[in-house]
Amino acid sequence: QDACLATAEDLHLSDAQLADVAERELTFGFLTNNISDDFSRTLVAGGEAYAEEIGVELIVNNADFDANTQLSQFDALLQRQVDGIFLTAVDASSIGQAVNRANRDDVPVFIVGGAPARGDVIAVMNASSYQGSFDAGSAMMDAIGEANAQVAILGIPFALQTIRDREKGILDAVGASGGQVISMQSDFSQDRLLELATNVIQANPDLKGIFATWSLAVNAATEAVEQSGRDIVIAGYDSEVPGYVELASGDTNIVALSGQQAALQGRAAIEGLAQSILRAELCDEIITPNLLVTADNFEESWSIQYPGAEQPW
Amino acid sequence: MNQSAAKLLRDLMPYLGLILLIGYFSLSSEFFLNARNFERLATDSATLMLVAFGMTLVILIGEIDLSVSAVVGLLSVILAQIMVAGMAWPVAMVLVILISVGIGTLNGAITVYGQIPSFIVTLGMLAIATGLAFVFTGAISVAILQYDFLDLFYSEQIFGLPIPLVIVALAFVACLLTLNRTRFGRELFAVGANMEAARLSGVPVKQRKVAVFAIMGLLVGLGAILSAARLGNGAPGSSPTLTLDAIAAVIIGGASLFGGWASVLRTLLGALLIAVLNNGMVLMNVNIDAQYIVKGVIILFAVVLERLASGVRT
Amino acid sequence: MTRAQLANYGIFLAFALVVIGMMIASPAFRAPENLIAIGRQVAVLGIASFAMTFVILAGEIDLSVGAVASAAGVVTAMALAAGFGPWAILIGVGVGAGFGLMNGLLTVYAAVPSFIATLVSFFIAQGVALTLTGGRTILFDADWFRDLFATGSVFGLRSAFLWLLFAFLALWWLLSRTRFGGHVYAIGGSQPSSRMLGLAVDRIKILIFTMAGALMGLVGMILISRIGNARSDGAVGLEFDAIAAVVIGGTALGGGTGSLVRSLIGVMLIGVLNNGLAILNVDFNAQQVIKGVLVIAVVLLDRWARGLKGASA
Amino acid sequence: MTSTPRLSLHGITKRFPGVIALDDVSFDVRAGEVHAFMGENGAGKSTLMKIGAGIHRPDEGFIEVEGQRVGLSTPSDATALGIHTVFQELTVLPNLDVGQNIMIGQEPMQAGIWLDRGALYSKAQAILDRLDIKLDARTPIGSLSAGQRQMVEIARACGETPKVLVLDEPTSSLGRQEEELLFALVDRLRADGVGIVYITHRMSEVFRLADRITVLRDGKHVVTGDAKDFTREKLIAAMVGRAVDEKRSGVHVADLPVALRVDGLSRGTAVRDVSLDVHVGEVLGVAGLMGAGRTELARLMAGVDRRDAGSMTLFGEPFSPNTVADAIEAGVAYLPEDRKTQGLVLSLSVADNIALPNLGSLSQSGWLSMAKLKAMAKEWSGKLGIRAASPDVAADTLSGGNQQKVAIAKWLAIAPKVILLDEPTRGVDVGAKSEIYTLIRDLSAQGTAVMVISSELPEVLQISDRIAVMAQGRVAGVVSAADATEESLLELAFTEQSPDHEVAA
Ligand SMILES: Nc1ncnc2c1ncn2[C@@H]1O[C@H](COP(=O)(O)OP(=O)(O)OP(=O)(O)O)[C@@H](O)[C@H]1O
Ligand SMILES: Nc1ncnc2c1ncn2[C@@H]1O[C@H](COP(=O)(O)OP(=O)(O)OP(=O)(O)O)[C@@H](O)[C@H]1O
Ligand SMILES: [Mg+2]
Ligand SMILES: [Mg+2]
Repeated sequence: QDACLATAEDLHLSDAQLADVAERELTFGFLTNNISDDFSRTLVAGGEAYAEEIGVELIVNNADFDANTQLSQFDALLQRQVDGIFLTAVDASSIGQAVNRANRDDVPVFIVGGAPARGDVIAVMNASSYQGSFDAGSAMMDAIGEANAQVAILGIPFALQTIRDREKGILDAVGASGGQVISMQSDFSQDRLLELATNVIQANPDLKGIFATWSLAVNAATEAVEQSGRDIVIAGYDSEVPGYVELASGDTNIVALSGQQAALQGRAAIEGLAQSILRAELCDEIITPNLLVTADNFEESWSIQYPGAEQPW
Repeated sequence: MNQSAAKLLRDLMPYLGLILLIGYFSLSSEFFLNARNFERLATDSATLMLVAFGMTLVILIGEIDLSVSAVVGLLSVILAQIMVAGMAWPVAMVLVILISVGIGTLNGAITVYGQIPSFIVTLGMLAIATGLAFVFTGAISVAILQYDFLDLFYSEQIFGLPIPLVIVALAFVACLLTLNRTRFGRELFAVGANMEAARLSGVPVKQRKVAVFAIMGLLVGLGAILSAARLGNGAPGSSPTLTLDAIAAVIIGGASLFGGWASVLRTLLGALLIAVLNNGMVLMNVNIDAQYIVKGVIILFAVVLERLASGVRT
Repeated sequence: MTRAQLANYGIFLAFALVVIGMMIASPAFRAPENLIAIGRQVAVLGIASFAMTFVILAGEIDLSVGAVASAAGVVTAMALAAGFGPWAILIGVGVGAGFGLMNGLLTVYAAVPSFIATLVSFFIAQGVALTLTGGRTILFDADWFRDLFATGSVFGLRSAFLWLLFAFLALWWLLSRTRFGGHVYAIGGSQPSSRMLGLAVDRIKILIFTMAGALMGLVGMILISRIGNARSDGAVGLEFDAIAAVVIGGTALGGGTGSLVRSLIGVMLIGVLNNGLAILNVDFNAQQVIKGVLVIAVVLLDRWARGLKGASA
Repeated sequence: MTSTPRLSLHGITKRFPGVIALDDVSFDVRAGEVHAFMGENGAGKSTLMKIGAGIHRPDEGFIEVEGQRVGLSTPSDATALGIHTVFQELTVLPNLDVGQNIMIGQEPMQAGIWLDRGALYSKAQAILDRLDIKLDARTPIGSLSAGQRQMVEIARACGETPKVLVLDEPTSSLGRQEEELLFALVDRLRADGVGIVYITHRMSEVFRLADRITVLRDGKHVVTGDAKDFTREKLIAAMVGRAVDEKRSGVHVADLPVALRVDGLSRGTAVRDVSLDVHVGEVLGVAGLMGAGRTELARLMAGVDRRDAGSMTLFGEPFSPNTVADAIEAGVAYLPEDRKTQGLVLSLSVADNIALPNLGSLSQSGWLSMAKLKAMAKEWSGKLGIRAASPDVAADTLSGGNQQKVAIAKWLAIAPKVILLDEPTRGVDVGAKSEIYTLIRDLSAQGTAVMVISSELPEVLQISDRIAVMAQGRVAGVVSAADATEESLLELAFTEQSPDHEVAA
């Protein structure tokens, strides 16, 4: 184990490796499960910027949360004879068949979202979904500060591995502090999530907290709580622009958001594939730690999470 | 000579959009035009093709099936779960197909005997199947570890052809012959165009409609098996766009949404257009945001060409 | 009530049964604030369904509804953020109407079936919204705007609900109290006959699509006002829900028969089910199953009532 | 009378893909005349009038209204100039009510923006009353018979007195009383100075109504002249290009075996306790007023509808068809009265239409023989003289009369033992009519039992051996055709009007 590269920093390429990469004129495929949130965009931007810097061509595609589409795109990339494929899986276990084919073609695959059911990937890169969500959840329970507090979870109706890890994280956090989850509701659309959050607040007069498992749910929960005028605290997974603006306003019910380091992951994606082609050994799992973004540290977190981006508040 | 060239051109007109698109991709990408890519295209779009063939029959008789993508999800989950529980894959496949035919027949029976639009019945079925698939799995896809099953569909070949392609080809020929060379098929055209006249001509309209939904069930079942084998698991919500793509393939093929005319061959071309477009855009590295616009414009272009051609024909 | 009268009210009866069931099951459901909240929550779906009613009555279909509303919302938010002030409203409605006009022109003059024409618009609107936002959430700071379209209230009624009310009354008048409305039914009844009778079939269709587009502009603005941000996927899936509401209400796909009041019932039914099941904390997946069964049951009851009329005639 | 014509069409040529529908045809109609427009099925009558109505654009030629050259590019251009047309294919909108149909396009408004529904119905009702049409303006169209729908159509065209009124086969679905109503109306409008174009295949109407007659054949103008200068034979010769034998065929003695026996058949109030015999080799005519229950009776006999009571035997065996397929299986065929909605699948080809009830015999364990199908289409197109570019064209491109022949052909092709024909010559020209009569004769001579429902008394008298007259759902009497006259049939048709008979059963 100690021979393998274990962190995003470990993946950095040396000057000699960079020269080697430039000479090989590599093309990588870069598949995202969707492209309409800040995380994916930042991930793609991070990857694109670094690929450009080191002279790798990047083919970016988006699956719109459709596992079948992602598989077709994966196959098309194999057809295109790319030198490596990075993907944020819609459903990690659904990509196994294609990974198996990539193995046969000797194309390295680097994946976010869990190991596929079949085939070998060079490594699984993970934000600490479980830990991030556990930490944010614990912060929420601390802020509520009472035993038996009722909380609700607002989520995405989906078989994403990361969402399941997030759910597990929050359930453990609530359990550890003696609270109880009284409602779990999900939807895709921000507007419907707002509706769900409003309904849950309406139905449960003793509700003390809402945990939002993804960015749109954070936005919806914030708005619903604000409109209800009730004293309900919010924690969530994903810290994106609306969340930062909310934290920056100085008057917010959000206690903590778990932020992924998308730009770092984007760069690491390219580096990991390049390392593998250069025959370096990657550890099975490469964790990029999450940030716990709060009203106290948001400026600092912003510059880590979205390096170089203008502050939206 | 000249006349036959003109006739050839006229006959090809409806397919011009697809032909031009394939020509363009072939010239622009060295990776597009080869047997391996077409093999992949065919296997990747096998489920879409099967469902689109079934949808052709359903739309022909003036009905619709909105439940397919959810039912494919549910069936793949059931397939995976019974295989995990230890059932041999051939038995599991037969069982899943039976369930699927049952669901199709149920859709048809409620539509026909409850006299409510198939739109509503299958909308209800969509919600029910989605819910059940998630309830059964707790939203966690169920991996299929019987590799002989997976490899049968996605590694092995018959006569040098991948098995999904063979299944699609057989289904295509069967649907084509059914529609054009059997009593049943001819009757469907009449049922779709004028139900009352068909009834007064001795066509058992209700049975025919239920039968079409049952056939749809059969094709959806096959599609679900291929989808599960391709993904290597039973996954709820794995193909959210399947229904719309299948309907779009039928309509791009020139059928009326309200029944009376449809053609399996044209549907095949409609589905191919969608599949080729998705594949070609990846190969050509089209910008992710622009892909939507490109897709819209090319579908429009292909359909306008097709309509111009039908204008010429009448 | 005679049997023939009952026949026309089957859907209302079925709706009433669902409402009564919910009221018995949940005190939170029958709280006045909740009933008011339902009105507000169905505003978006309601207006979209009213627009869809016109389109379907005329024998056409509009799949672009959700994407156009999203695009209009995004453009409006950007205009607001860029300081266009009240002009942003015009721009938003204009974007919607522009897409609607395109739908109409393609359907009428290019002889493309509206299914395809509006599918094309769907793709283009989605592409435009994604390109404009770069997939990110657009924030805007205009409380007057949010008050105007969603959050403000008059006599305790939120403006989103008032827009719904206003749209319903105006469109009801248009459909059942003007010549134009009568001709919409005529076209749906028989397009060839309407042409032979000298009705301006083409112009009416273009108008219907354009009007539907303009209403999607309004929907887009209500959406962004409710949540306070704009996203390229803001109204994802709205077209499908709207068509479903219209058809559940009893308006026939294919045109010619149906009414706005029926669509309103369809919308309310969906709104009540969404709200009620969430308030009862029913498991999200079980909700789907229950909704599916109830929708079929409600429509069966409606048809059964209509059958009574047939039997007594 | 010899003033400028109200409407004149000059040198009109119109081509459809594969057909020249009109070849340099001129036609005019003056104020205060009825100009009958005659010709075989497919001669081009409807096409010419559609050009006058702004529906088709002529390829050559031009149009004048009251001496002014006009361009008619839409139907509303024509109505704006006072040219109103009752089209052969009904254009009533089935999802609206009577009033809305009559007032469509000219709905009364309040303050320019509100539809004045009260005024709409009162105006529509006023029109109906003025024309003596006994209908409530608020009745939905769906509940009306074909004849009533036709009257709605006429009411719409006559709503505000037109300058030119074109009636394209207006009586084809009318009952006797409605016909009389229409004739009176035509007389009244003529007196008011309206120029009326009257298209029909019925000789009696022409001589009853027309001032002038124009005959068209194969899209070419044949003759125009004063009605009084024509005889029946001359007119037929002009239309057909030869003489047609119209003689009444020899009457059979009805001393033949019974093919289909109907005993106490009832359904609701439409058919009440009907008993009838149809014999092998005879033609049984069924006469009656509109709504007398003839169609309903035939539908019960053919397995289309379920009966409430009664029984049937076919050649002595119990016959109780639950579906049309059962009836076909047993050799009983039923030609419905409305070819557009019931008789044909208009979007399918002629060949497919003919094949539809015959798919069983054209296929072997489900597999269709395309060769047999084509041969069948060819055979019957030839036998009935169906004018179509080929059996593969869609039925809706055929003229009305030819469509009717296709509808008959598909039933003849099953080689039925009993055939029930509901208005078999509706919209069919004289030539074809006599061909259909011959066909019916031949069928019965070959041993097929034939029942013909017809609203045209001369037709019933001409082709039947016996005639059953229905009134209010009951058989009012069965008479031998040889002894019957139009008057005696009518008398029977009007019996049982009093409600006392309702309890008789
Ligand atoms: N829309 C059309 N497309 C193609 N051919 C047409 C069309 N309309 C009419 N025709 C053809 O034009 C010719 C004239 O038809 P038209 O309907 O005018 O005859 P008609 O004299 O009214 O006959 P009928 O007495 O049967 O009503 C026919 O050969 C018919 O098939
Ligand atoms: N569409 C309809 N809706 C309701 N009642 C109808 C309809 N058509 C016919 N009826 C009624 O059914 C009875 C029998 O009608 P049917 O059509 O069998 O008469 P018919 O003698 O064949 O007359 P027609 O000349 O109209 O064909 C009548 O009482 C008539 O009023
Ligand atoms: Mg005609
Ligand atoms: Mg009749």
